[in-house]
Amino acid sequence: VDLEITHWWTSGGEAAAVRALAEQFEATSDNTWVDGAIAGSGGVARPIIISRILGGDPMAATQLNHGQQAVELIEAGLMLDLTDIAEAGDWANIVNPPSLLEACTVEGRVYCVPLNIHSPQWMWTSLSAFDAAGVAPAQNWDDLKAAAPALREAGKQPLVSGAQGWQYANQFNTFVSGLGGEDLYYAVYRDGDEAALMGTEMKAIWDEIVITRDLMAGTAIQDWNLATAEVINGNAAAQVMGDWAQGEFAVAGKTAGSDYDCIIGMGRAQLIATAGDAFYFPVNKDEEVTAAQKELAQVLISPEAQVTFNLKKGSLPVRGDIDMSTAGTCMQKGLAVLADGGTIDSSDMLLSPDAVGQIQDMLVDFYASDMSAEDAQAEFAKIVMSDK
Amino acid sequence: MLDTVPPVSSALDDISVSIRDLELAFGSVKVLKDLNIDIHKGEFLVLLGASGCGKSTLLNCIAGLLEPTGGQIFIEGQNVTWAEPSERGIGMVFQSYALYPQMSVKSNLSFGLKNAKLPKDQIEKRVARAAEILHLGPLLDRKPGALSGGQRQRVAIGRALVRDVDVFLFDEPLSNLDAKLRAELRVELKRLHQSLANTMIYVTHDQVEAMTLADRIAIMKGGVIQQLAAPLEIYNTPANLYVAGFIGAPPMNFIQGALRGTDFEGIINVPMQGYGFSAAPKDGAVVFGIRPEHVLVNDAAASCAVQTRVVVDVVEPMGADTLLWCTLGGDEFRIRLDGQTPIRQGDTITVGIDPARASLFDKETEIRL
Amino acid sequence: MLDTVPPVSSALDDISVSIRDLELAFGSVKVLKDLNIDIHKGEFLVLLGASGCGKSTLLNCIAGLLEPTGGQIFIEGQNVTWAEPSERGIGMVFQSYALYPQMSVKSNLSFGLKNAKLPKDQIEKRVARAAEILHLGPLLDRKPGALSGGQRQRVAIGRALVRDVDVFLFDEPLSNLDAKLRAELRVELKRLHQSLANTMIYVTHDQVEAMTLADRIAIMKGGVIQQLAAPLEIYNTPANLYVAGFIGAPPMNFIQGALRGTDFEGIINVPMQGYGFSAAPKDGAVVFGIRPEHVLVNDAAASCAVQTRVVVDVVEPMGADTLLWCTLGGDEFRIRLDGQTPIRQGDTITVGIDPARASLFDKETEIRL
Amino acid sequence: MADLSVNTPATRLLDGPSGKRKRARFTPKRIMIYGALLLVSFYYLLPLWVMVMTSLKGMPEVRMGNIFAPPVEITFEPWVKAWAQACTGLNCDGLSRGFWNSVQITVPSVVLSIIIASVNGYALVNWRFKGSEIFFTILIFGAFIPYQVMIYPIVIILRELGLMGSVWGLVMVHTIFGMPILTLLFRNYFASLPEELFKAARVDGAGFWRIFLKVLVPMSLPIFTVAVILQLTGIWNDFLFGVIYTKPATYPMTVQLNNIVNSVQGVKEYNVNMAATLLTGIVPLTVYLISGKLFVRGIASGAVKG
Amino acid sequence: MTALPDPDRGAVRAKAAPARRPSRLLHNPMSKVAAMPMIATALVIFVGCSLWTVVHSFTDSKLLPRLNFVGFEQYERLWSSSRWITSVENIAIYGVTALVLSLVLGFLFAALLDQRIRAEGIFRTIILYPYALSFIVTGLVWQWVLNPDFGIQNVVRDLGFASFSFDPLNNPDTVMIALLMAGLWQGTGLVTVIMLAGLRGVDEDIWKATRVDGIPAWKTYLFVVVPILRPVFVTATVLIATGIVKLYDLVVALTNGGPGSATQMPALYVYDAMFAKQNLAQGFAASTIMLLAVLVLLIPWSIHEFGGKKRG
Ligand SMILES: Nc1ncnc2c1ncn2[C@@H]1O[C@H](COP(=O)(O)OP(=O)(O)OP(=O)(O)O)[C@@H](O)[C@H]1O
Ligand SMILES: Nc1ncnc2c1ncn2[C@@H]1O[C@H](COP(=O)(O)OP(=O)(O)OP(=O)(O)O)[C@@H](O)[C@H]1O
Ligand SMILES: [Mg+2]
Ligand SMILES: [Mg+2]
Repeated sequence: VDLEITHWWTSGGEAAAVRALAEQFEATSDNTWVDGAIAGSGGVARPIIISRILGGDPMAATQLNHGQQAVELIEAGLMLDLTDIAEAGDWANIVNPPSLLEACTVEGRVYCVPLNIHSPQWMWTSLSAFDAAGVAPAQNWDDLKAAAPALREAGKQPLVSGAQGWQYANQFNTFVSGLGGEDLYYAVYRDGDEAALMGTEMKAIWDEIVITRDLMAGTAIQDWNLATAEVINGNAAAQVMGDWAQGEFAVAGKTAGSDYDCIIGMGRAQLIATAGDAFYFPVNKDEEVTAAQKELAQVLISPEAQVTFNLKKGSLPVRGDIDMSTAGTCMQKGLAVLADGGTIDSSDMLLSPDAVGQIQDMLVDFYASDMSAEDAQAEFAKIVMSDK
Repeated sequence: MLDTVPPVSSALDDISVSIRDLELAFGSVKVLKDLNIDIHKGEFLVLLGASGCGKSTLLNCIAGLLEPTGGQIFIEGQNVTWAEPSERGIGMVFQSYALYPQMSVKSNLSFGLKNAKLPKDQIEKRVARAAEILHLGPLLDRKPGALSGGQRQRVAIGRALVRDVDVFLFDEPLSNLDAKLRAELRVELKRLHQSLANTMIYVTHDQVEAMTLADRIAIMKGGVIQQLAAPLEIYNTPANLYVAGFIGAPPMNFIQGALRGTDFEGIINVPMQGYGFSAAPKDGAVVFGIRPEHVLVNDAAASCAVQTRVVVDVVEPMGADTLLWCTLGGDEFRIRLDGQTPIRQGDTITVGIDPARASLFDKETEIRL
Repeated sequence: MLDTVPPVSSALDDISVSIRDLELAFGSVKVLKDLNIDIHKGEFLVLLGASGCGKSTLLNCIAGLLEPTGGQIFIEGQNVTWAEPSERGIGMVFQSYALYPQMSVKSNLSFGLKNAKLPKDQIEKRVARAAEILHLGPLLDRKPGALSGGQRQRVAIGRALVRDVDVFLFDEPLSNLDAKLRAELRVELKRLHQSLANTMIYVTHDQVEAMTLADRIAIMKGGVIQQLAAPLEIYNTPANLYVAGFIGAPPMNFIQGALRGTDFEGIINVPMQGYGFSAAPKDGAVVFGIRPEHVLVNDAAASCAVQTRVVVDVVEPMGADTLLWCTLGGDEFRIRLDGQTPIRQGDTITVGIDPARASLFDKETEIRL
Repeated sequence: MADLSVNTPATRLLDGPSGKRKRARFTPKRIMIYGALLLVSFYYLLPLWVMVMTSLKGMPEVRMGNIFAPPVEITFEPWVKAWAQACTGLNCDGLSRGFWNSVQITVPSVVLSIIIASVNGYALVNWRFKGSEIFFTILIFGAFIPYQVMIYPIVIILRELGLMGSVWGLVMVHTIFGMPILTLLFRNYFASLPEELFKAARVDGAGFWRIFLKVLVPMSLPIFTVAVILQLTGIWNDFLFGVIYTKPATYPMTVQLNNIVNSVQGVKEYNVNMAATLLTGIVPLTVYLISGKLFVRGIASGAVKG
Repeated sequence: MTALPDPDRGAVRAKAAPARRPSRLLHNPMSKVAAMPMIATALVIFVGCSLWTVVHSFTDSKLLPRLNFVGFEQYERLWSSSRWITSVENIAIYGVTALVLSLVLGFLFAALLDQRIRAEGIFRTIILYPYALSFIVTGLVWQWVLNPDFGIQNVVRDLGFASFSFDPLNNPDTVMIALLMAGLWQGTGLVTVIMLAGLRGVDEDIWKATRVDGIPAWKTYLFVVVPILRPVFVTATVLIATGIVKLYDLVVALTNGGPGSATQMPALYVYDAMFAKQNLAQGFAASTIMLLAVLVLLIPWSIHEFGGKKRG
């Protein structure tokens, strides 16, 4: 059976990872993987995916981010129930951290296959930039702040980011989890606790965010990978970006440790979010397709697929029982944190997409203006609280 | 004007087109009002009137291209008020010719017949006949774009002709042509009518066409027929002031005044003995009308009972005749002389008027006395 | 008229517009060929000719809107061959009026003056004068769209008038109007010319306009002037066959034949004793021409030297006169009678011809004998 | 016959200018006009120049250099890659697949939308019925509605019609969204044709369709040209509908283009992107180049008489 | 010639016509059948979908439309969103500038092309060809041309003007210029062609009249020709305005709303709300406002244009 699979993994590393999945799938069954890649990130792909599902002509499987995105589709009965194969495959025990499976579970039924873990809480630093400035490479946020004047002196940008809401938000979340720790993180994102949101701890974080605005001043970049390129070629010292940035370093032939470094949680709390990509299987009337869909689900979570896919993509696997010794330094760091249980839920899971969008908009405003820490804090608190 | 409507059944024997109480309004604007005309078989009726008086509208109603809001239309005894244009047995010729530009002359002629699903040989025969009558033979394969104005007009007539209908409708068919061609085609049309003997209804605002072509002329104004009569009758005894002023070029001279007994009194006084009053004359304000060509000048005026002197403002020599534009009592007074004259601008001339050729109208009702 | 070539200075004294050896070609098509005219101050010259003969082209050359390919143009003694239109001291009135549609009448009149940076009070004065002459007073604030055809035409004339120029150029200014309005405006134009005494050059293809308005008419054909003379001279003694056939409606009757001595021999034989030959008559093929209104009928024909009988095909009563369409020797023969006549279609009538009013043309050169 | 103009003076020329005015070939005014046009052309051609030049360069040269400079070493590699090799996800057949899909989508969409819009215009002008103008007004308002608003409701409508995902569903969508402007064009054009022609055909007994097909359509070439051009470029260039209402197997060329351009595999291959861009634009560009004058004439007859 | 008696005389005439007025609805049934697609589109798509949108803007629909009414909540949020307000400001700025510039430049180019120039066809094609390209293409090319490291800025710097700076894409203050450069590049051609067609339709005599009156060409264009071309301007304005209201593709392709929110547009906001934030109702509320704005702008105009006017 031909299975059409939509996703927006079109960059070099991503495409290679998908190819691995496809090969795996086609090798283990006599089904065909019909690739329906849509370039241009979830913003372009998501309406297409949803329209197709709503329009009664769905693809066989589709990438969707973990989180609340799919809940309504599930509630509307448009997604295939995978509970039987999940139970058969004992997913409840092999998926680590368990929150990933929980995100796929609605009212006790499993509707998606977690595929990997995105860990956005990374800071990538350019060793050559610090070298040029004559300071020791930063190991945490305070180092970076301290090195900033010297970096400026040497004509290096202390911190870069593409001027897009999601990049700002990603950086902000990293500050909350890294500087604030797990408790504050959950108090803010999960509980929407007013005391925490308006408290001094958050105020302190916002003060740091105001400093990032200064450190980032002077860049005019939109795309994250172009920002990463600045770090790669040593024009900028640091960028806060998810683990997918590692792919760019790899493509550029850089090695972790000698050319660049990767730091989790701004060098403080070693926490990584466990949001990731998952595959959903829209309900299909064709029995054969349904069977094939289930086969695909099993392949996706199989150890072989997990290893090859995640190695290629640079993300973390969703099961703890596999051998990832071939992974690079940075991924090893991530795996270690994962093994330590240093996981938090992604803010995307804790907030509605709507609130996520609003926070992004608000941060765009923040970076484009000279909004004060107090105002930003209040604004942010308002958005989060109204989402609860 | 028609006063009575003959009973339908018997009246229709000799009647080709009968229009009864016709009314048409565009929105709230009544364009045709309670119109009644009976047109005889083989008659050439001309609808004449100023622009916007409703001539085309009436013609379109007869053709079925506009839906009347009231009244009925009979053609050859059939009530066709709601019939499709093609089912009424009419052919129509338009001012702009309205030839189908992408079809050859032949296809233009046969289009209607093909629509009616006539057999091929029939179509051929009819087209050939129309081509012969209208001398279109050598043009049959040309497109309208490659024809002169007169030829196009003939094709347009041909298109009506092939349909072999009882009634021909013409909407100002000659007004796009130059003067010379117009005169020629006018005569051709007249000849055509004489040979075909169909009923023809012809709209124009050119009075020369109306006078020369018509068996009867219907003069319209504001959607109402003012007079329906033979051309010379209209010319000689116009039914009201409007008709009198409308027919004749240059128009009739009017002199305001009053009737006292049978005498007209105004800037000139005219005893109206020879005048054929339609009713016993009553005293009151009247308008005296005399056509420019019925005014006699100088020597010729000597024999006239009524004479006066006027100064010539403008002389218009036209070769075959000459127009004099004078002033009489502050109003323009026009005189038309045959041939060429030595009278010059600024001359003072004696003019004479023959009461028998004049017209008198009630000042208020504007109706001919 | 000038026959000799006086020196420049004096030659142009009485001349308003002088056109010398004018030539104009569009690409390889010569539209005007070696044209020469002198137009006197205050003269009303009409350019008359069939469509496409180059009338508008000539007028545009005079106005400076087209550049001649050869020759010169003088206006009021100035060589303006290369001058800008606005510097030539001309005003022009166009067939389509060419009013500035979104400006009020007043702005239409004053736009050119404002542009010439005339002082405000000057502009006011000139506009007021033009408005008075043309009775535009109440219309000054309207847009052209809210005017009738005749009013628009008057505004167009006004626009030329305010420019206070020596020469007015008119390009068929009346041809978009209906017959009645045309006649009225014609007279108004004539009066305007009489009161202003500017030079006027007027293009038309309507011979009635030409006859009535012109001091002299220039009849053009194919870019060449056929005859330039006073209207009645052209009417009575057309210089060639083309002019003879062009002027007069219905056109002159032509009879083919030969001249033997002073006698015309054809389907009828006419001794041409009273005829004013322009040169000693020579035997040869000629065309005999007689105007429809110079043909006498029945009783009136009795006194004529030449008589023949014809059958009437079509009778066209027009009120003031009547046209008879007959056949003589296979050709159409037209007769125009004054007033109304009892003659009917199919009657055989006696027609008489007065040789003194006829014209004779050489068959080959087509020139009047 | 010139000798007949006896009254005119004998041929002679006087002093002063005569004949054609001798002008400098380039007056300051002409120079300014051409200068302005050249400047404008420069601005308009610049992007095209950049596209063509870049598409003919190898990647190293692109990265080094001046985008406006012509290639030192011409290579057609990017064109080949854009057409047949560029990858999106697992599909590495470049634009070639999208081309035929685009043709298959564009042809029926253009034909159907023009048929419907021309019939609309014809009915609106010649067969008015109660309310016809109201529907037309709604259509014109519809031209202003942002497409995004319509995406979901139309998904639902297509689902109910069972057309979701098929080419015909997309054809329907294009027909619907092309309708306002096209109907306006056709309505204006038909209104400018003489009404008497329509009347003559009715007297000749032709019905609704015969009048349309035999009389009006043959004389409407200019406006049909305009409609074809507008629709062809509009539909060919469409991305939003093409991606939402079809499947990967039938994605039009623009979707492939988007995929190629937005799939950053390592480095952005600008030269391939430019080649892909040019390839996508070739069809509408060709249409414009060929139709030239007809387009202007058609616009004059359909659009100008608002 | 006398008419030959024809055996088929009257054959064209059909059966007896009805004596009574037929029903209006059944009159010319074909025309109504033919108009069905238009009626359906107008009612179902344009009216129906718009109403559907308006109704759902009062709900709390998230990913899927549902009828859980929440009053004006979405609108309150909409108008308290600084991004939306920025979008409205941006579209106002862009809309007015683009409309005015399109009309002015279009007319200017048309006037230039109307000067009896050689190679008019070539110039016309050059100005028109970008219209044949999609917005994706336009955005890509201009991104490329305006790229500070490769594009104009770099070239000018290489020429020796080292301090030259032209980087509109990354500067929130000037990014609108980039958007206009690309937008006008793409759209002015059509306006030019429309204007040119209009100019060609202006009565030759008007031109002659102004020459006789001695009016300079620029004044004639401004005071005489522009007023004559009013219908042309209306057509062009409608075309441009529909493009502006829907302005989406170009922004996405060129700036994606950035830098910051400097080129956020309502259509972008709608799209993001519906598909990225998955708050359909919010998107619907924003679309409703857009619809409302269009209506407010359009209704007076359409009454003015179509009201009372008959044929043509
Ligand atoms: N479709 C229409 N809607 C509204 N009014 C109309 C319509 N058609 C004609 N009229 C009006 O009806 C009146 C009569 O028009 P009609 O065309 O019959 O005049 P006409 O006598 O043929 O004039 P003309 O000699 O100019 O052709 C005019 O006042 C005109 O304005
Ligand atoms: N711009 C042009 N290019 C080429 N030929 C032209 C041009 N303008 C006019 N002509 C030709 O020149 C000849 C004379 O044209 P012109 O307009 O002067 O005629 P006209 O006497 O004014 O005719 P009408 O009575 O129809 O106005 C015609 O044969 C016409 O085809
Ligand atoms: Mg009429
Ligand atoms: Mg002319």
